[in-house]
Amino acid sequence: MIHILYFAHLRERLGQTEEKLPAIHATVSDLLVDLATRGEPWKEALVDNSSLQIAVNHDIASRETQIKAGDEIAFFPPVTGG
Amino acid sequence: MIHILYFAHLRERLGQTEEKLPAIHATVSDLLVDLATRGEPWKEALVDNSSLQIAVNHDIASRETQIKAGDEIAFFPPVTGG
Amino acid sequence: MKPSFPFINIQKEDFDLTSEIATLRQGYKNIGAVVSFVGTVRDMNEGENVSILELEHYPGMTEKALEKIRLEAHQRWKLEASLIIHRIGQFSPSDQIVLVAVASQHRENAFYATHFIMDYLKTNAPFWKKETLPGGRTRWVDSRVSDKEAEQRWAT
Amino acid sequence: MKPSFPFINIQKEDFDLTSEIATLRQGYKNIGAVVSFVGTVRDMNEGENVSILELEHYPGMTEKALEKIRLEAHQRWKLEASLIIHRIGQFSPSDQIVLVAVASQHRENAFYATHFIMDYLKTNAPFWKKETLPGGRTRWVDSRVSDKEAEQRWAT
Repeated sequence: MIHILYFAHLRERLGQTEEKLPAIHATVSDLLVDLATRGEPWKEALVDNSSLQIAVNHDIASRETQIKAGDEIAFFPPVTGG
Repeated sequence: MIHILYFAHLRERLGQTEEKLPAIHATVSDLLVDLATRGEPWKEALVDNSSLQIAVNHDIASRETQIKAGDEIAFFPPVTGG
Repeated sequence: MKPSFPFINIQKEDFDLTSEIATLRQGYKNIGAVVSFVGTVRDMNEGENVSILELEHYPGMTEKALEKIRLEAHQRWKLEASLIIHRIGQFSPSDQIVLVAVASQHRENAFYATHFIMDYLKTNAPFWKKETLPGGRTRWVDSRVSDKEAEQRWAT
Repeated sequence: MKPSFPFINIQKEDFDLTSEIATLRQGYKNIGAVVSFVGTVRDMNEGENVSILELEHYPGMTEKALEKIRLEAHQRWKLEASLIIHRIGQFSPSDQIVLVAVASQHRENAFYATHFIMDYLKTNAPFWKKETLPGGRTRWVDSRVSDKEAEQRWAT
């Protein structure tokens, strides 16, 4: 399984805080394409979104990052703390 | 009269904190030359001293600054606060 | 529980500048300079009044991201000690949000390091701000181009 | 007696960072950033142990010089408030000597202004330091070329 987290306005847009999915995706990109098949707002928020931020196991990652079972994958907007 | 102040190691070198003198000098330079006639360590500390700092009435001044009766003239080494 | 990163604190509670700096300096007699930055809630943003500011973060990643920034500062400049405190939860105007404090022998290093840590924190630490505006409307704060530019000035 | 420069304090007494910053921020709701610098006594200088540090100043000129530097900072950057406290008298290692604190809407201005004020204070405010070394020897601290260079980087 992989563990997926959503933060800030992505969390609100998608109405989802976290979920677990089978570990069947090779990369973050594969996972995103799969999630986008849920239709809107998933497609817009995750695929058609050039400012989407990605972390894999607490490190900043990209669409090309490889993922495997047990990984924690997070999606969020650009950060605004401080 | 003019009021002359000495600070930090100048004060210690000259053994003098302050003094009042008649206002008979046109510029700081004239005053310094006059003070140097007291001999050493006055000459060395005030005339042969390229790092001498001068203030007239609380503003940084130079040897060329004109002085007049009532002025407060201070001599000190480069500052080291903070 | 002992925190894994003792110089990073993510907390709901407020912090006291004097006691945090005292803790930071404890045991060091060769510190000549302590620079600190405190970020506070402004009552206006983008021309609108802000009554409540909410701060969300990504637990686990936040601590790791902040520690990475802190250690990067210690690699770039000669520093004695540093700490980062970032609050989360709900805030009102003029509440304290974040503290970055850096102690060094000479002032220049502490100035640069504190500024660097803040600029990197702004663009690399997973925190998000949500504002409540007049009438109860809420909005997520947009990231600023100026923050990205500020970060990029430190590129090596 | 009301001081002529309310944001400049030359004092023997120690200061408390938290309460000084609270005073500085009082009444401002649009402050987003507070940068502060605290200068402290190091137990070593130029390779020698320092047990006592004495600070002498030029009363009257000091306040005027510091106020001039403070106002120059307000002219160069958009700031909300600032203060300078400089202690005089006898100090031991790790004692606080000086506080510069600047509050602004955005962090960059406060960072630059605080750094600027310190660099100018170091070369323009009439304070002098005298150190007591092992065995009771004393020496006046020499001005540093690096301080003059630091000041000159701000030349317009």
